[in-house]
Amino acid sequence: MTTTTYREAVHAGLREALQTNPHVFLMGEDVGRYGGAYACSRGLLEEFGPDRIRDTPLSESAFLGAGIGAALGGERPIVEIMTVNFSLLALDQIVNNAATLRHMSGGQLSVPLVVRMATGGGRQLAAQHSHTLEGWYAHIPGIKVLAPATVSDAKGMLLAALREPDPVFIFEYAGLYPTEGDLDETAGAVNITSAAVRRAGRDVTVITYGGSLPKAIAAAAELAGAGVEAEVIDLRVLRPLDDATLLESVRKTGRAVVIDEAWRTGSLAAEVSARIMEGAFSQLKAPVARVCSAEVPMPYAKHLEDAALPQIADIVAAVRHLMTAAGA
Amino acid sequence: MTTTTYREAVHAGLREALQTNPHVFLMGEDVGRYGGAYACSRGLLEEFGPDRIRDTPLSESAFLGAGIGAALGGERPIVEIMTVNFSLLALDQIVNNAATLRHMSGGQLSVPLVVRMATGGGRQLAAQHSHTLEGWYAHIPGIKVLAPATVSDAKGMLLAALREPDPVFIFEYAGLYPTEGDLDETAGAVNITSAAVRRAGRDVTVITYGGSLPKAIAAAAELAGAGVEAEVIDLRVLRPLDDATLLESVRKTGRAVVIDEAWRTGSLAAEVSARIMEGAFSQLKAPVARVCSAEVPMPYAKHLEDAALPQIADIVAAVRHLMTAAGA
Amino acid sequence: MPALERARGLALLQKMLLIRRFEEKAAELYSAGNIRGFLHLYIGEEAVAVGALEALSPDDAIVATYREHGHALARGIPAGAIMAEMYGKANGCSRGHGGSMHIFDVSRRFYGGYAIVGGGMPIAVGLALADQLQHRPRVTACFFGDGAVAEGEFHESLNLAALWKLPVLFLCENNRYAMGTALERHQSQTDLRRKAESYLIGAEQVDGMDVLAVAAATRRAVEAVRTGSGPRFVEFLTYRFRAHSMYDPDLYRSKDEVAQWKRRDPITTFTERLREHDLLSDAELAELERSVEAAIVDAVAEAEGGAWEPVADLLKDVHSPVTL
Amino acid sequence: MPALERARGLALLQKMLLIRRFEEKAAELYSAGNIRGFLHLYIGEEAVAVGALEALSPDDAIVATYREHGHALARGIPAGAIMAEMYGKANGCSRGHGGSMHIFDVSRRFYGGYAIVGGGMPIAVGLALADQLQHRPRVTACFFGDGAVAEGEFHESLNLAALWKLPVLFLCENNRYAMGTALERHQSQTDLRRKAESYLIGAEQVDGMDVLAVAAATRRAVEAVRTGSGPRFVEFLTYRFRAHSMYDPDLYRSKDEVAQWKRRDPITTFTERLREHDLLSDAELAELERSVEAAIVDAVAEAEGGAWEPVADLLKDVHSPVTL
Ligand SMILES: Cc1ncc(C[n+]2csc(CCOP(=O)(O)OP(=O)(O)O)c2C)c(N)n1
Ligand SMILES: Cc1ncc(C[n+]2csc(CCOP(=O)(O)OP(=O)(O)O)c2C)c(N)n1
Ligand SMILES: [Mg+2]
Ligand SMILES: [Mg+2]
Repeated sequence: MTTTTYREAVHAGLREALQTNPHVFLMGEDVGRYGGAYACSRGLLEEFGPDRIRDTPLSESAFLGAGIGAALGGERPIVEIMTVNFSLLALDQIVNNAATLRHMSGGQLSVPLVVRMATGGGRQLAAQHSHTLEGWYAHIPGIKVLAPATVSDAKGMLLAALREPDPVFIFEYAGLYPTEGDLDETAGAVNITSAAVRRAGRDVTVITYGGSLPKAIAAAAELAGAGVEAEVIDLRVLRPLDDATLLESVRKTGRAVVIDEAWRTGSLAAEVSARIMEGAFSQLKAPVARVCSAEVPMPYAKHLEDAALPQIADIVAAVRHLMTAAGA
Repeated sequence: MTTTTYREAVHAGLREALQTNPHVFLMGEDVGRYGGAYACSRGLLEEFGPDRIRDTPLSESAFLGAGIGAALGGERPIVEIMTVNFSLLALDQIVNNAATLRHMSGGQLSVPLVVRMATGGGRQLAAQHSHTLEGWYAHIPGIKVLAPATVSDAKGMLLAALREPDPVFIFEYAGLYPTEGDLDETAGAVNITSAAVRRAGRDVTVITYGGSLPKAIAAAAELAGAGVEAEVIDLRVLRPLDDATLLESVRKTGRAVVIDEAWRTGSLAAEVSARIMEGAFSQLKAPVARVCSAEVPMPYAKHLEDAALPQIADIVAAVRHLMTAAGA
Repeated sequence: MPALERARGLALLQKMLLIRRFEEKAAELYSAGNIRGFLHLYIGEEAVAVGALEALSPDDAIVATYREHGHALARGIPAGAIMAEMYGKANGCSRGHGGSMHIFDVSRRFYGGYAIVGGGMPIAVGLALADQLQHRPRVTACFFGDGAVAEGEFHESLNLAALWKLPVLFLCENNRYAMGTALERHQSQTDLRRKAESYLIGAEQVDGMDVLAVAAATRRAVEAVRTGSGPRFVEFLTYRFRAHSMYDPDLYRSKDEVAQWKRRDPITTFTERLREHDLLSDAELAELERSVEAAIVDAVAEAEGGAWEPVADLLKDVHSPVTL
Repeated sequence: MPALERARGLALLQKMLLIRRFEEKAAELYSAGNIRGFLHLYIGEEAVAVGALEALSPDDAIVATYREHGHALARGIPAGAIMAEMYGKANGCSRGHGGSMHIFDVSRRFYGGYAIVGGGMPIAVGLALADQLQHRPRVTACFFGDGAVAEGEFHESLNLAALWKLPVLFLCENNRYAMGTALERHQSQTDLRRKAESYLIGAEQVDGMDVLAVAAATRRAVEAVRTGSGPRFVEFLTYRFRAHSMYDPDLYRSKDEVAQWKRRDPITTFTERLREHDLLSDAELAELERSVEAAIVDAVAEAEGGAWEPVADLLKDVHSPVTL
């Protein structure tokens, strides 16, 4: 075990993948000479050369689609879309080609493509650069969606994704890149089927993913001080969702709060909430609560952005409310 | 009252808008010489000329964005995206510009833009031409989303949308174009704030929108034969959702089923389900159920497509199950 | 006409005729309700697919559009597998999942029909990138219409292919209309070669109603691409004789214009040329027609006789089987 | 140098200097934490915004990118309103909602900074369409970088503008890099005029380090656009002296290259020219520097003194007030 950053963990995953499989290559805007917008690929161009670390023009649709084509052609591409915000420009390729080619071709094709992108708000980047769209991706049949929230997932999910026969989308929370955690450097791919209980508790289940995990854990610590033991679940895999882990916890606690940095309406939190009701209705002591972002294009000013995003205090308040509520 | 088709109702709405406001113009692929892919604008080019009925190149992003710009410049554009499937190509303009410009400019700008598109499956158009993405649109702050399910809404919602100061997206269900209904030809804009109770009932609330409304009504008729009185609610406005009407009904019936042609995970049905739990938890006799599409790229073959889409029998079965279930 | 071997002439004619008769039958079956969804006929444009595919080798890849029956047949995908696909049967080449717009046959490196205009172009670029990375001397041929030229993906794809010198052959089927929108109403520059040249891609324009001219131009372009010097662009001037799709009332062009183009029917003109040059006898022509008819009959029988995929398998192909 | 009025020379220099000092201060304030988010400096490129905007009239519209402080200042938006915006204050020109990348001032027809590369281009096309429909003799100037040229929206926007002969002025700020990706690595054709010409849009390339050349070329293009003959394209060859943003370690270009370009600093070279031609005295220059410094001090004071928008108003501008 060594202490490393989320950024370094991604870097280590990329490097290991490039070292082990000659068909792996990384392609995206500024992954090479610049070293990656978040420095995740710094030094890789020098080590692996321009054929395998490919700087692209600003053409999200074309290079994402080219990743699909290269995957069809026997390569193992990792496409980096600099941030989720720009992925809208490639969404047609994702929804209509990457996700559908296998089924639409009657099972003839597979698209072994890994797509990475940075996601999330909280850095005062304003309305066009602060999106959380993982929930949209989780809606699309034919792909898998991962959200690493720890350094070991940041590395291990990438390696696991590269073993999947179908497209996998990895959402790296930009605000986590500089954060530190423990990494077993010998560890390779991690499980990409289950959610993880990050903190055990008996009173309430707090469910989240990605950048909100540290907030949920901090909220749980605060609540523990007040005698409320929250079980914190990190979804990890946003598609397909691991219902079993969620339901097991909620059947025990009888209460759940879902934390999601997306706008509330139509968020992934809504899906999780609906599934919990569907699967644990009679054990629910109160309606599942959601702590999401305010429904506003993200403002630049820090106090406004803070007000728009889920905060630790909001999570604590939601749990406290749940603990007293007897239903709406 | 005259009997007319949904298509003719859209046509009548377009014509009335063009006649009444010289700043209204219609722009999109094949809206002019072809007469509209669904013939909704046939004859309008001849009547209003090429300045106001503008055939565009296949450039969804540019002409949607040009609609935004024209709206900023004082015009009243109606942009037609031929079908929702192609709207992915314009989604960046929608999310990052149309929906955000007002807030991001500190309230200086308004984007009085109306965007129409055909939506839905059921016509054997396969994986790339059968999407239901209204739920994604309903996630975006800054816009309104409408889903006409009747001929009077097909006309009246367009006229109402043209009075809104901000972007309004209208999803016309393609399978409804040839269907008939009663239209009060003197009626203008309709209310675009509330859901509508399309059939009163006391036992269960069936909630839907767009192309699934006729199915829900047929299911209700069938259920009535078996002694179950379903209240059928047409959401009509997908953003912002009219919670009050839904909750009033569910508080009465204690049971709800949401019908949505979208893929189940992350569908608008999940949001509706979560909101009902949040707002009527203690009155719920059973978990809110969802009848959605199977999570598969839409297959071409009719029997497979039928199996993938919500059918009347599925709705009936879901309601029957709810009537007996005492919770999960 | 340069020296043309009899066998080659017959083969080209046979392919064009097969496409024509196949689609005439498909139109009939559409009206009868056996085929549903969208059906886009290639009638009038057969020389393009037949000539272009003659110039490619079996190892080369094809990416096509929703108007791809012609390309699929010219590539040698059995008519029965295509017809069964249009019936939605499990013996269809895409197991009935795709229908007319999504024909796939990976064994023949036919990477599909794409129904989002321009959507196949980045895929073609990626296939070519894989070949370049693996040092395979293959070419990826990417068909698209004049309408696709307006899409952002056209621009991005051409730039990427040219920048990275990828072995892509961009084949533009300029039939002068994107649905009902005439070329002059969707392109500021209607000489589409100029577009390709703006990426420094060598471009040629050729008569798409002349199967030999198509084949020759494509061959020149393929050879250039195979040298590793990057993509080439060929524009075929052609015309569709039928409406855009079975839904299209065809209001946007004059009967006269259509009639003019029909005089240049690639099949009748080529037939005449062959006869003029004594490369086709009456008997041969009759035999050709007969064998094509027979192939269509067989194809329909195969489609009719095919099984439906079990509904229980609806979700089977959403993901690939995991083989660790 | 053609006859240059003293007043004009001073005005151009003053504007460039204002931009330079404003951004130097902004960089300082960024390091101090008063400004956050992304900050993209225009230092080195000032001649482009100043020269181009001199050629436009107040009635013309501007659409810019996330690197738009220069354009905003050149347009006459008060430095205080821009600085306050970067502080996130309610007296900022976008009420603190936008920050550095999203400067708006509708009263000056400044339609914003757009942070999705290429995303402003269709908006400019639409503004011009509104003018055409309303028969207003206005021009919409659309700024974008060399990197944006690769985006599909560039292509779609140029085609649409040319096809409909819209009064758009496409102003390409070719600073040779898209973040860390050099022009040769993102464009197959690096002579960007050729791209514009492929839509039949008249194009000119000009030295973007020479404010007078910029102004003259822009003026020619504006005049052409105002005749109603459709869009024009001007490419400015320029260079950013600073890193792409405050996050950029600037590893992708040599110090030498940067130094070479700095010798062509648009402000020092223009200052020298003015002095050579006796159009600028030492006293005038000192006074200019002083007044610019004072303006910056005032701007910072305005930003510091500004109020924060109340959190209670967070959702206020999501929708416009309904006025029926
Ligand atoms: C992105 C997109 N926009 C619109 C459509 C609807 N549509 C289908 S084919 C077509 C015309 C395409 O014209 P062209 O590229 O010239 O091909 P052709 O049909 O003439 O062979 C249109 C507009 C589509 N399928 N995809
Ligand atoms: C669609 C999109 N992709 C990527 C980015 C990230 N990004 C911001 S600026 C930039 C480079 C743009 O270069 P250019 O257009 O030349 O403008 P410059 O910054 O040089 O002024 C990139 C890649 C973005 N903002 N939008
Ligand atoms: Mg065409
Ligand atoms: Mg640049």
